[in-house]
Amino acid sequence: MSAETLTWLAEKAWFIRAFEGAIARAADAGEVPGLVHLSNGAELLELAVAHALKPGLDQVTGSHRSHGIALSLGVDPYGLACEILGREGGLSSGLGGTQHLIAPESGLLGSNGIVGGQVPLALGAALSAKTLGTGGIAVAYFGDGAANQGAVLESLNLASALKLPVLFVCENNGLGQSTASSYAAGGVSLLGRARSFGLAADHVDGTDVVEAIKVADRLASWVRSAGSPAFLEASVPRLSGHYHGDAETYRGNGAGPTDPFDRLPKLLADRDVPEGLVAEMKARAEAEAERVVAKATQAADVSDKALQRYLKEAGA
Amino acid sequence: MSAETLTWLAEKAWFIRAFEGAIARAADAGEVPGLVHLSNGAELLELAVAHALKPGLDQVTGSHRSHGIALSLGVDPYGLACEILGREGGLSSGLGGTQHLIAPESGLLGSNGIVGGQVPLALGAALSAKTLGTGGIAVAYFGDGAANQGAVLESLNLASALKLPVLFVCENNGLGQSTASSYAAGGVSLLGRARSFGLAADHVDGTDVVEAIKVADRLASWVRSAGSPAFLEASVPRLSGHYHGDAETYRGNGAGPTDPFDRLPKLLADRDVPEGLVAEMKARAEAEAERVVAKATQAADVSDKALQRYLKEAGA
Amino acid sequence: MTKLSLRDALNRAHHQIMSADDTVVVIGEDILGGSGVDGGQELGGVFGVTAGLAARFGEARVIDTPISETAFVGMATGAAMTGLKPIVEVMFCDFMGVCFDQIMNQAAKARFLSDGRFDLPLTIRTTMGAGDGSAAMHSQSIYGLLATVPGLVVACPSTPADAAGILKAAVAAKGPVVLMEHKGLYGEMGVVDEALPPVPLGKGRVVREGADVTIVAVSAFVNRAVEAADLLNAEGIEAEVIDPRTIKPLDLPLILESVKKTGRLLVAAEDAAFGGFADAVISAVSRAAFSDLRAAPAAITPPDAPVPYGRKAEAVWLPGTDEIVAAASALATA
Amino acid sequence: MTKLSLRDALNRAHHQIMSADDTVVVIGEDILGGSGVDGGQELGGVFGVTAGLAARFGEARVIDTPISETAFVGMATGAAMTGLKPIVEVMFCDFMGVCFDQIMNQAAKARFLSDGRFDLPLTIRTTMGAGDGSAAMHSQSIYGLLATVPGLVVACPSTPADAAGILKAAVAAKGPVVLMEHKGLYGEMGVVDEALPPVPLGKGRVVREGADVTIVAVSAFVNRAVEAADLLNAEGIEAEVIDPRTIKPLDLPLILESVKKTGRLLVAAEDAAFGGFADAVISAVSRAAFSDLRAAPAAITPPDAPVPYGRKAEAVWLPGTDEIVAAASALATA
Ligand SMILES: Cc1ncc(C[n+]2csc(CCOP(=O)(O)OP(=O)(O)O)c2C)c(N)n1
Ligand SMILES: Cc1ncc(C[n+]2csc(CCOP(=O)(O)OP(=O)(O)O)c2C)c(N)n1
Ligand SMILES: [Mg+2]
Ligand SMILES: [Mg+2]
Repeated sequence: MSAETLTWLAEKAWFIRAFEGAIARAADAGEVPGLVHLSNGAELLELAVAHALKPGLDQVTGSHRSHGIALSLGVDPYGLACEILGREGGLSSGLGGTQHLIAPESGLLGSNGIVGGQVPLALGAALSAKTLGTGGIAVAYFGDGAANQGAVLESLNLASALKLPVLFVCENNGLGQSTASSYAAGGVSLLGRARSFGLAADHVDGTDVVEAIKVADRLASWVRSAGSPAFLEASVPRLSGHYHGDAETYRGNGAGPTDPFDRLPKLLADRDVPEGLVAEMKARAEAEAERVVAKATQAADVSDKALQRYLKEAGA
Repeated sequence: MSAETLTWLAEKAWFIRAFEGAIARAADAGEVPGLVHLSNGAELLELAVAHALKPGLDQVTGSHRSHGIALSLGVDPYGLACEILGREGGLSSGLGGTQHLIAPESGLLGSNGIVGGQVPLALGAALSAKTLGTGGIAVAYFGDGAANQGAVLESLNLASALKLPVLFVCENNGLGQSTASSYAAGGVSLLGRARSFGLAADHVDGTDVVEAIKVADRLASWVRSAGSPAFLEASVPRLSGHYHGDAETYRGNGAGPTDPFDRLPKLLADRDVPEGLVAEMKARAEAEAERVVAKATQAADVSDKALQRYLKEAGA
Repeated sequence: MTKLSLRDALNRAHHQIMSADDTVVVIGEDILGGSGVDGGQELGGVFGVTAGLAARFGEARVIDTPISETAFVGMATGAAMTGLKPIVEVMFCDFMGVCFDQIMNQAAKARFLSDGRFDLPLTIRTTMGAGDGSAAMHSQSIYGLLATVPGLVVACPSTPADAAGILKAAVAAKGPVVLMEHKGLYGEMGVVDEALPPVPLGKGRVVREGADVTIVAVSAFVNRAVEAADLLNAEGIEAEVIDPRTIKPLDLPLILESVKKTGRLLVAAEDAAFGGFADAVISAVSRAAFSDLRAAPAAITPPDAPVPYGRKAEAVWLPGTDEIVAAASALATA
Repeated sequence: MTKLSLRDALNRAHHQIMSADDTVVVIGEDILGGSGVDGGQELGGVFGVTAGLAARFGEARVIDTPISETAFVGMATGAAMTGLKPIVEVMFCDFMGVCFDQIMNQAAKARFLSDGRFDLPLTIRTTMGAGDGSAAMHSQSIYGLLATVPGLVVACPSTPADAAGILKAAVAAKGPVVLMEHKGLYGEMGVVDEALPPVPLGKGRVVREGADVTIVAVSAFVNRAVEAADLLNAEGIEAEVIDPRTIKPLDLPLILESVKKTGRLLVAAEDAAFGGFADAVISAVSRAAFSDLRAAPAAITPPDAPVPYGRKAEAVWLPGTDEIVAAASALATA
């Protein structure tokens, strides 16, 4: 990985982390209508996947935990923050909220409140790309817990049967809410599942950004060139609770997961980047995230007007 | 396999075939309210599975194509025929019909009009057996087409995760209605799917009754003793159309599937059974099936009274 | 003008729609038929509605699927968000239970959640209806249930022209439309304009005029209501028969206008006895035009029970012309 | 007598039920919590309703599941056919879309299809309700939709005593019962009899008597209706508030009795604007007691739109006490 790529990625990663922190603080301050599910721990993997995609061609669907995915794809942070806060300027004027982020212009077809619900939708984007010959691919993100949901399992098969250009990305953080994946998922590995449906499949340590970039790129390229589906299982830690505010009493007192960001400074140093860059990037990220979320907090809530618009069009 | 077992099985097999023939004729004569899906071709496999089960302990759920399963379990042919004809004396007084056969007293918990719908229900029977410590197991039958349905895929996983004593029996006849399994099912084999969820799995040629008895017995015993799920994929031919009356224009003009019964006479002869037994058994089967279905045809339609009973109890 | 069965009208409309617009694709189980089977002929759907499409438009646009309704209805929904106009078939509406999330939460809510930023030109075709011995899981009519879901348009045409025209309107619509075809009507013949012009969603039709009682009848009940109107005529009662065509949005103005004249409302619908379409119409009229009503409104629906298999039970379960006549004449003289 | 929150009353009822009957098992996602995680504490459900059950009754009877609603709701249904009395939780009713076949076709129809040969003592617990910023897929109230399905009993208690009592009745019932708990009511306090006696299914309750207008209010609307009744009092209007408790079977006699007295009907329900519970009640009353009605019946429901996320939109979407007061007073003076 080049120094440029790494710097781009690190800068974005710190911003995402800072953004989630600012959102969490806004939630604590009562500025967020609903519960938020933070992406902390999955940023590097998501950026690696985004790095493999073609803006304007590819479409991604995500789960309830999609703030980071949105930012990785280049969704405007202010529009995102406003949506999460339910304010004017939000992607959907606050009608959708944190679990229903929609920004197809940036390649985010949608995120979803129903575990697994987003996965069939990605197949649709893949079908469009294939039928219209755009050269695009689709990415369906979901968690280890979602891998036990019928919608996801059927989709693995359908994508294989119809030969759709879709990359499934299973972010395995070992937990679905409070339940361990080791308990909920039968069998030895999720890769085996995917392969049994005829998908090319690979695993990557999502905390290892160098590997993640390589593997994501390889699989996305393969999907694009072969026009067939592939499956990427990425191990990522869930650094925060299931949702922000989750006391996680169900988790033992053992050492928590380590933060993949811990490895970033050394990686950057090895690439011979300017002295002090890390500190600078972090500070920039914090300041910018703080600014964006603060500004969003100042925005008006106009969701009622958006609702009225909808009702008017529906004739309801 | 002993001569006794084989004789028992052959006698039953011919009866099932004859029963389906008589039902088909009744349907042609306008005596059957709905479309029937005949079991022709799967009889030997179903009898092999039934042979491995413990009456009074085990429970089975089946698909839309369950006449043969019912008879293999020892469901009263007259009650079955009356249900299929929608008559008095039917298992459910004609309320359910051909796709909803219920005879838990004989181990048939239910058959189902929704592809795959019966599979989760079998998990429930397994859970009851496990929780109540009855020593029973459950069997979930379904087709190759159903193996692509979320309900089935989730169930494979749930049975594995909860360690439920259930035997999945996938009757692979290569077709789901008019669509080939080779088209609809991604991946190389259904066994691979089952194994990926952590299930013990095996394949058997369902036309080879000697093997079928062995494999069904082995897997059922394993489920019973280990208390864990297993998966049996059985290749069986679909000798008739998807439903009786299906013109099957979607099938090419190649040689149709061969009838597994063709091998029965030689198998019996090898066991040194009395001369003429085969002809005798066939004749008995035909006569008995004809008698049962003819008698059912004479029975009154009292389904309206059954409906009234239901409405009365529901207070509707 | 020409005479066509409802099945053939739908088939012809498919041909016209697909030849006029390359972005229309058809998706479902056995709609091509024989996929993966050597030799053999195109099936064209279990009721023949999609016959000949694959031969003409190719397998890239006529897509057989595994028995995975959640995945393929969701796929159709996602495709509708990204440039295609899919017509997806759920073989029987009874099977919508297995893909109900994709209908209720994904397709129905997508435009709302996007704040109208994308259209969702998705048509979901399905069949419904009792009367042919198909029993509890192949005979339901869940249009009232579907209509409770915000974001769905639900249509239940009763004639060949309306079926074809509504299909066209559905494919051209901005949001998802569920088109429900009664199995008992596929053979129904009717005169149609060759061009099969679109029929606007949300607009009902006065099938027959009358001054004494308004009968709102849905799908297969429309013919029964017309038969009933003939019989009622002999009793000196003039029934006005209204076919709402679209369940939601409901053409309430048309119904209110009729009730203003007749003062009497009877709704005949095959869906739920409790909370179904009949209740929706009776409630809407009672709330909006209470003072126009001169007698208690009435509903003809099956009882609150699953569809039974046996012929006698099914005949009891499914109300017919007689029940409509009896209810209407009681109402007219109340 | 003691004072308990609705959450705690439900939790206590679970403890009593499970200790009285070994065949009762509890099944769902995170209802034990922490399964497969080393160390840590029992979660007892995301709302705490099942807290302490695993510690007391063991993990064989308190079963955490994968996120596979179809498989585990179906498993619970099959278990109810074979000797267990499962209480299965679908975390939010919005998720019923993914397992709707098992609810609509399998659980609901099983007793009918067996001609009553087996009972189905299945309780499906779920949550519902808007008002907490949970948005379009965690806020729905689909009781009207569920009630359209033949074979289901649907209950929506509004007090701790009713919630506990209905849970007991549900577990003892012959057929499947869906128990819908409003998220906004878990903290609601109420006086309960320590024994938490069963509350009969199908029986409503007059919450407050009044002669001028009947307000039928469901779940979280009951409190708002009572508040409204207080405010209406100041205007000289006496509202009778009825909590039907069970959606289906509906206690229609209780409602009719009240309407006979008041001549005026208002229904306040959080489910569908079209074909929902309000329509079912208004239709039933209009049909059965038209001559008792002295004014057009009225409904208070959210509009026909998904639940919005933003606070202002959600506040507009969800009607409150003010809307009830306005509608009731318009009605009383109509
Ligand atoms: C169908 C459905 N079931 C349950 C839920 C509740 N729920 C939301 S997130 C979640 C856990 C998801 O786990 P996983 O897929 O691993 O994603 P993660 O939260 O770990 O990112 C659950 C159970 C839901 N939203 N939808
Ligand atoms: C959910 C659902 N989808 C579709 C159908 C229609 N259908 C009935 S049987 C069948 C084919 C089933 O194929 P398979 O599982 O292989 O069983 P087989 O008929 O070969 O025994 C289909 C598509 C249905 N009943 N339920
Ligand atoms: Mg997870
Ligand atoms: Mg098959």
